[in-house]
Amino acid sequence: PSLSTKWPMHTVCKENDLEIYYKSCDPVQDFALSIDGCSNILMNTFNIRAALVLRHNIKELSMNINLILNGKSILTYSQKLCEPNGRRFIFCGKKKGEHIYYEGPVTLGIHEIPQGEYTVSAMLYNEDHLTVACADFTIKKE
Amino acid sequence: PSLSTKWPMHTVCKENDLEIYYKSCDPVQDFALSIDGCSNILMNTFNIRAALVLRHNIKELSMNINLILNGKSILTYSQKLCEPNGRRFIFCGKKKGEHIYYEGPVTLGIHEIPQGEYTVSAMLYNEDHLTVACADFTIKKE
Amino acid sequence: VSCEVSEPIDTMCTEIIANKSYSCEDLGLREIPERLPTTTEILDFSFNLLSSLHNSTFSKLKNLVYLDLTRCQINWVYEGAFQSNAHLNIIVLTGNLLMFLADTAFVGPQSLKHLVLTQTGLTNLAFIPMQNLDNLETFDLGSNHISSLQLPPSFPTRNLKYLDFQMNNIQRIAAKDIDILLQTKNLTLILKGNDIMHIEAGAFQYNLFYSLDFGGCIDISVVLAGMQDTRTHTLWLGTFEDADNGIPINPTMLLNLCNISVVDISLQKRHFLHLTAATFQCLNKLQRLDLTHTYISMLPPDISGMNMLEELILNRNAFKHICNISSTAFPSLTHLYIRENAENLDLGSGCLETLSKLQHLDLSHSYIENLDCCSNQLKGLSGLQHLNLSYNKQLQLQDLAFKEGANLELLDLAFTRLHINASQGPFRNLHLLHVLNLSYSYIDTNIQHLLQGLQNLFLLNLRGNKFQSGTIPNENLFHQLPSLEMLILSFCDLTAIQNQAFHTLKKLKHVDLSHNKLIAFSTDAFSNLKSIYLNFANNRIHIIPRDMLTNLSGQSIINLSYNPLECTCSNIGLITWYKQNMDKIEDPEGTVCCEPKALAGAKLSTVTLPCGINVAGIVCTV
Amino acid sequence: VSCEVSEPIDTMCTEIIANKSYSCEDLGLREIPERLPTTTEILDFSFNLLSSLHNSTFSKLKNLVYLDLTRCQINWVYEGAFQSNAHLNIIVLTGNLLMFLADTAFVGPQSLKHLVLTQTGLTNLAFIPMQNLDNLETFDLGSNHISSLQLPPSFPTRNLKYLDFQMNNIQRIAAKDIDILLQTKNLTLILKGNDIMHIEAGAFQYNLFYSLDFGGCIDISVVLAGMQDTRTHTLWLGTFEDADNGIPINPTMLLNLCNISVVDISLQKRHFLHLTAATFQCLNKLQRLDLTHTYISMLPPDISGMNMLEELILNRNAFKHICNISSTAFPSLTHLYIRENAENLDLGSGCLETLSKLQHLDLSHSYIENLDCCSNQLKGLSGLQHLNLSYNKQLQLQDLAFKEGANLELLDLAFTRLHINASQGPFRNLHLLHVLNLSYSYIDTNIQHLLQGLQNLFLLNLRGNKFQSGTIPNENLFHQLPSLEMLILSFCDLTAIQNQAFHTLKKLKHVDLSHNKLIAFSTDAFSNLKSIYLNFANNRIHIIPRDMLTNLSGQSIINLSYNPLECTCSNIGLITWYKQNMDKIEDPEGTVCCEPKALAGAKLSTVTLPCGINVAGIVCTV
Ligand SMILES: [Cu+2]
Repeated sequence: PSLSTKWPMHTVCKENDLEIYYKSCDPVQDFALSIDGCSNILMNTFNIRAALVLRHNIKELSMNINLILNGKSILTYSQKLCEPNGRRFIFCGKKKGEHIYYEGPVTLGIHEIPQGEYTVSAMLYNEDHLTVACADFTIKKE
Repeated sequence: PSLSTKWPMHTVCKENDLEIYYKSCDPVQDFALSIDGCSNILMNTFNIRAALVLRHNIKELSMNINLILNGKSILTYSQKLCEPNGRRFIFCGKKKGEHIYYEGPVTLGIHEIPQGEYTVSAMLYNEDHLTVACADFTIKKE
Repeated sequence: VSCEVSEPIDTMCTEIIANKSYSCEDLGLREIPERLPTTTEILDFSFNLLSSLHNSTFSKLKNLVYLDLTRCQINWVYEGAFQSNAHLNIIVLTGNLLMFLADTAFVGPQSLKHLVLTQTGLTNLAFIPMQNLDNLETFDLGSNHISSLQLPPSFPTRNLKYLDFQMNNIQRIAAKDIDILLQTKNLTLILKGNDIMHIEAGAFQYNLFYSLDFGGCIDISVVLAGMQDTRTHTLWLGTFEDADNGIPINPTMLLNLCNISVVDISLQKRHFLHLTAATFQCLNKLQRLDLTHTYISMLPPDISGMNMLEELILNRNAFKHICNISSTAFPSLTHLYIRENAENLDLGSGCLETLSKLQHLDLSHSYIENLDCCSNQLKGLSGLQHLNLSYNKQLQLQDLAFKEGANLELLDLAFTRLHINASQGPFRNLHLLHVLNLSYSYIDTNIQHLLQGLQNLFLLNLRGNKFQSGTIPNENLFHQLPSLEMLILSFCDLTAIQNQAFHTLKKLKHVDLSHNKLIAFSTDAFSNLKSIYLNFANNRIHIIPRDMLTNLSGQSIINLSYNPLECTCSNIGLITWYKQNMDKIEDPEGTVCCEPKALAGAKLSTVTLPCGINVAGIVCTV
Repeated sequence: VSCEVSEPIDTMCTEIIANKSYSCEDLGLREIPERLPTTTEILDFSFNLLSSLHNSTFSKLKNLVYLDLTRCQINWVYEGAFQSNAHLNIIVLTGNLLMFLADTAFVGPQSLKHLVLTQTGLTNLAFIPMQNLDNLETFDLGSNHISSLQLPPSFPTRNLKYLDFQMNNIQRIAAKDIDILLQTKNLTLILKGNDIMHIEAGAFQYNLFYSLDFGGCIDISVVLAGMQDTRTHTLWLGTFEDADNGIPINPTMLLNLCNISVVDISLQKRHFLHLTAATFQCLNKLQRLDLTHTYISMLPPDISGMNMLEELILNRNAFKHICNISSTAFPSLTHLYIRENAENLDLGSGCLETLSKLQHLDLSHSYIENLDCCSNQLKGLSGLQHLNLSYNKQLQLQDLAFKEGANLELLDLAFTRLHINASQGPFRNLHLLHVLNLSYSYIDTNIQHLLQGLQNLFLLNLRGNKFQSGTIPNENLFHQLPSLEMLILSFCDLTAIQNQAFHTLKKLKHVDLSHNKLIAFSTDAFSNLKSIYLNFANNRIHIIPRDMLTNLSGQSIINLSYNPLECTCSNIGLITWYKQNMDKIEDPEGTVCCEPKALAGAKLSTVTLPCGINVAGIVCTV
């Protein structure tokens, strides 16, 4: 996770037993994300809004998610979202400068959020391994 | 005509025997105008592009055109373009901050441009007599 | 001597009302200035550079009621941007290209009433979080790229009165898209400038609107088909000079109006194919019909059943003769407008005779030329209150020119060349006339009986008329106006006013003498100097003796701007009085010194002259 | 001692190629910097603040070829903005909300080839002045709000090869709107993300396209009906995970394909209703068919006539058994992809036997688990060149596991757990194998004969595999690889490498040992140090004696970043050499001091140590 203090800490939710914050770890831009009701995260699908401006072309786009507990990465998940011959999403192939917006349902398939405080680091990068988006989430669950 | 040097002199056309320049006389913004071929001005209709951002609401909008020769106003023409009960144009009633764009034919009904060098001062103002747009045209005809 | 003229160049916000209202418009600001007091209620922050709004952006301005953020390059509105602003009523976000609105973007205000999202690049209603918008009264969504009117279940309806979707991309409206609007009452819904191609039958059924605006739509039969069983006060179906002409109207297209409850329709700038009585058969219940610029030169004489019509607007058409409007078909008219007629309008004789209820008649800008005006032409209009004949060619006013005009309250003859052909006052029977506009009418101001009989005249506008030798003599045409309160004599080329000129006008309160050639400012000519307004702007006054000023009471206002005022000791009387009576001055910005050269352009209020105590002392002891 | 770590904070543009190419990205600039040389050809000026472009804005940069103005808040482009830039080829205006383009906005360049107007708020093509666009080869108009494809007569066609209208609002296409496209040849036309609802019959008739992209459209029968008698190489009819699913495909919907000349079709993410042989009846002439994520678990066995199909993509479907793809129906296949299958894919036995021409087979990410691999499963595939079995569950490799793989050039087994069940080398018949990826395959690195017979192996990736006691011994499995040039051993938990470990690999040029636990940097293990690339990043190296470095020739590159390097006099050998050989260093930004604390984080190149001339002197005389 980056140590940048350039971008503010954003509150995704702050409910009785669950708090989620995030901070952009992209040196050049903040990250915009909003969830419609935090408790819905445990539902099969919940609604989010997310937006970003591309700083690089995304002919290829990959996602890397890291679960970090006490500073140690304990789980890594990565996935290719776009390839020249596999444009899974309509935004695949978009170019530097384009605004990408998603508003709609997301399915995480999580049915329980483990107790404790931990960090989920999410990063999107392109074919040249340049950062497209980066956010570190802090999750506190009682 | 204003003496402001804040905005650049724009060239509308520069042809053999006809030159038209303009300069915004609005203290807060430049004015955008373009004519598709200057010689067409003498046609019944010719095509223009014009754009501006409203700095004030235009519940009412009036136009004032002044023909100035040797510093003396020799012809004045004014017309109401918008009134609350007479919305002649679709942009009538637009509010501060809105971008207005027109691209299409204009009919001036001029069939001859008099020789010499003179100034046409055009101004749009609203119900409170606040300037909505202002431009001084310099016309040189051989 | 501090005679410096300093233009205050300043990037500070302007205080409109101390501690309450501030304008920071167009100052290139990148954040809310720290110096704004926390008590600020009204903030115009338009045309600055904010880029993103956070929960800290407005957190100090806890009392904000009105916030104008027009064109601040705002792209990102993060969670809780207004969470500290409980009293916020109005948020204006016009012209910001919004890229993100967090779900809680508008959470915070207890009663957000007006939200303006005009030209914010919206393509989809779902982009707007509906949290905490329940109290909205007006919702402006105009000039976006919304292509579907699908209103979500959370759409605010409780207090909604005004919903503006003008100039979006809405082409089809399905019943289920808008069924939530059934929960509103007396809503004004603006769909102007959308290219409506289909409305589901019954989509607006059972709705009760105040006004529905489909201005600029291509095919009004699509709209009317979709509006069956709808109730609305106003239905705007016209189009515009800068919009598509649309499909011409034939009589069958209007048949669907029979099943719509509406009292006010505009068909501005529509073309009619076969304009016959049949065209009007479903317009029976109308109280107001606007046919501005509909390319008509004749209304069918056999129209029937239009007994409820009170207001008929026929502006910008091409009637050759006023009889061609077939006025007998509209017996209940109270208001009739035939402005800006494209042809020379012949007033005929008695063409409007049957309109006994007519109160307002506007015939301005219609190339009217009449050598025998106007009793025959206006025969039968004994209830007329407002008559506008301004901006016509010329009228020859006969004796008792408005014979049946005993109820006239307003008569506008401005910019129409008048020839007075009457041995007695042409207006002398207009006992109730309140306002008479004769500006630029080229009247002969030597006719002493011109204004005879106007015993209730309140306002007389003579702007742009000339007086013999540029002088208003003591004996003049104003003597017969005992009720006159306002008198406009600007642009009259006046060089002098005699001492007793307005002495008989005991009620005179507002006199505009601006744009003349007067060289003297004098208060002598007015009989009553309690709370008078005197405009002497744009004259040729150099010096004003102090005793001309001292008798102006505390309520009076004078305007001396754009006169070649001298800032020398010869004018110390004016200058001293001026600085002590700034509350009586209109346009102090324009009230500047002309002489001496060193002080040219300096505001009078900033000038201090070294004329010695004795001069001031003398004045003070007067 | 200058040990300061200074981050150069600088608002200057970066020089990419001296006097030719500069990047000024995101520097908050409000004008083109004066300092840019007039010889500049390539300028990246993205993410600055220009607001308006005038004829003076770029007038000094007369040699500009490429100009990137992405997201510069440009609203106004006035007359002749590029009039001084005769050589300009490419203008990128992505993300500027254009409010005005003067008629001569693009006049100036002699041969403007690429114009990018993506996301510029366009609603109408008429907004774009077509003057001087005749030479355009690519024209990007994506992500705007254009609702009509009406191409004006002046639309550039002469050299046009790529026309992008993706994600606009185009719903209907009339023949006359696009008839000017008949003048183009081999055009790629992107209409992806438009909600196409109608195409006039014959609208694209006689056109010759290279590629047509209707991705994400709702109803592909509308597209196919409009495409009758069209010729195109590629037709993209798929949809996306973040787009509407669209109307499911039934066999009759595809009948219109019989009148379209096309060789490559994608139907990604479409649903098929009744997938039968009839569905394929108009797909006869296809050479490539992409059925990615089409929710299929079985291809009909009675498909006939698909003799020309060379490439079949079945990724992201749900086949239980590979026999279910009915491979006999596609006898000419050279490429077959069954990646990311949602079910455990059973490879069966001989299911692909008839595919004698198959060259590329991708079965990765498909939950394959096989205890007796792989000769039976791949029976008959003697032409196979590339085989991808990576990211599967586990495979038990038998002796001569790829019996008919004599032509294999690339074998990818990464992230698939391998059990070697062979007394001799399982790969020993793969004489042509060029690339072998065994990363994270948990192989037993003690099996000395594992890589037996791979005499042409160029690249071996062993990333993430473990070696006994963390050591690569002198006697190891690499000895049988005479052609090896690249070896990846990162993330192998290595603590030591024996002195002769790689001595038999005479051609080795690229070794990645990063992310291990090595404490020593040694060049001894490599037989050839001419132009070698050695990556020792992310290890545990503290000190490097200078004599380990001096035998690296001028072409070599080493990476020492993220090691706990000591910046003390005990390491002066490294530090001195380092500064003299910066051209041999990869990632100098990450090559920093760890000790002493005072220098922690300082870049090695910036450190100067006071170790006395004698030390440096000694080193220099070696
Ligand atoms: Cu190779």
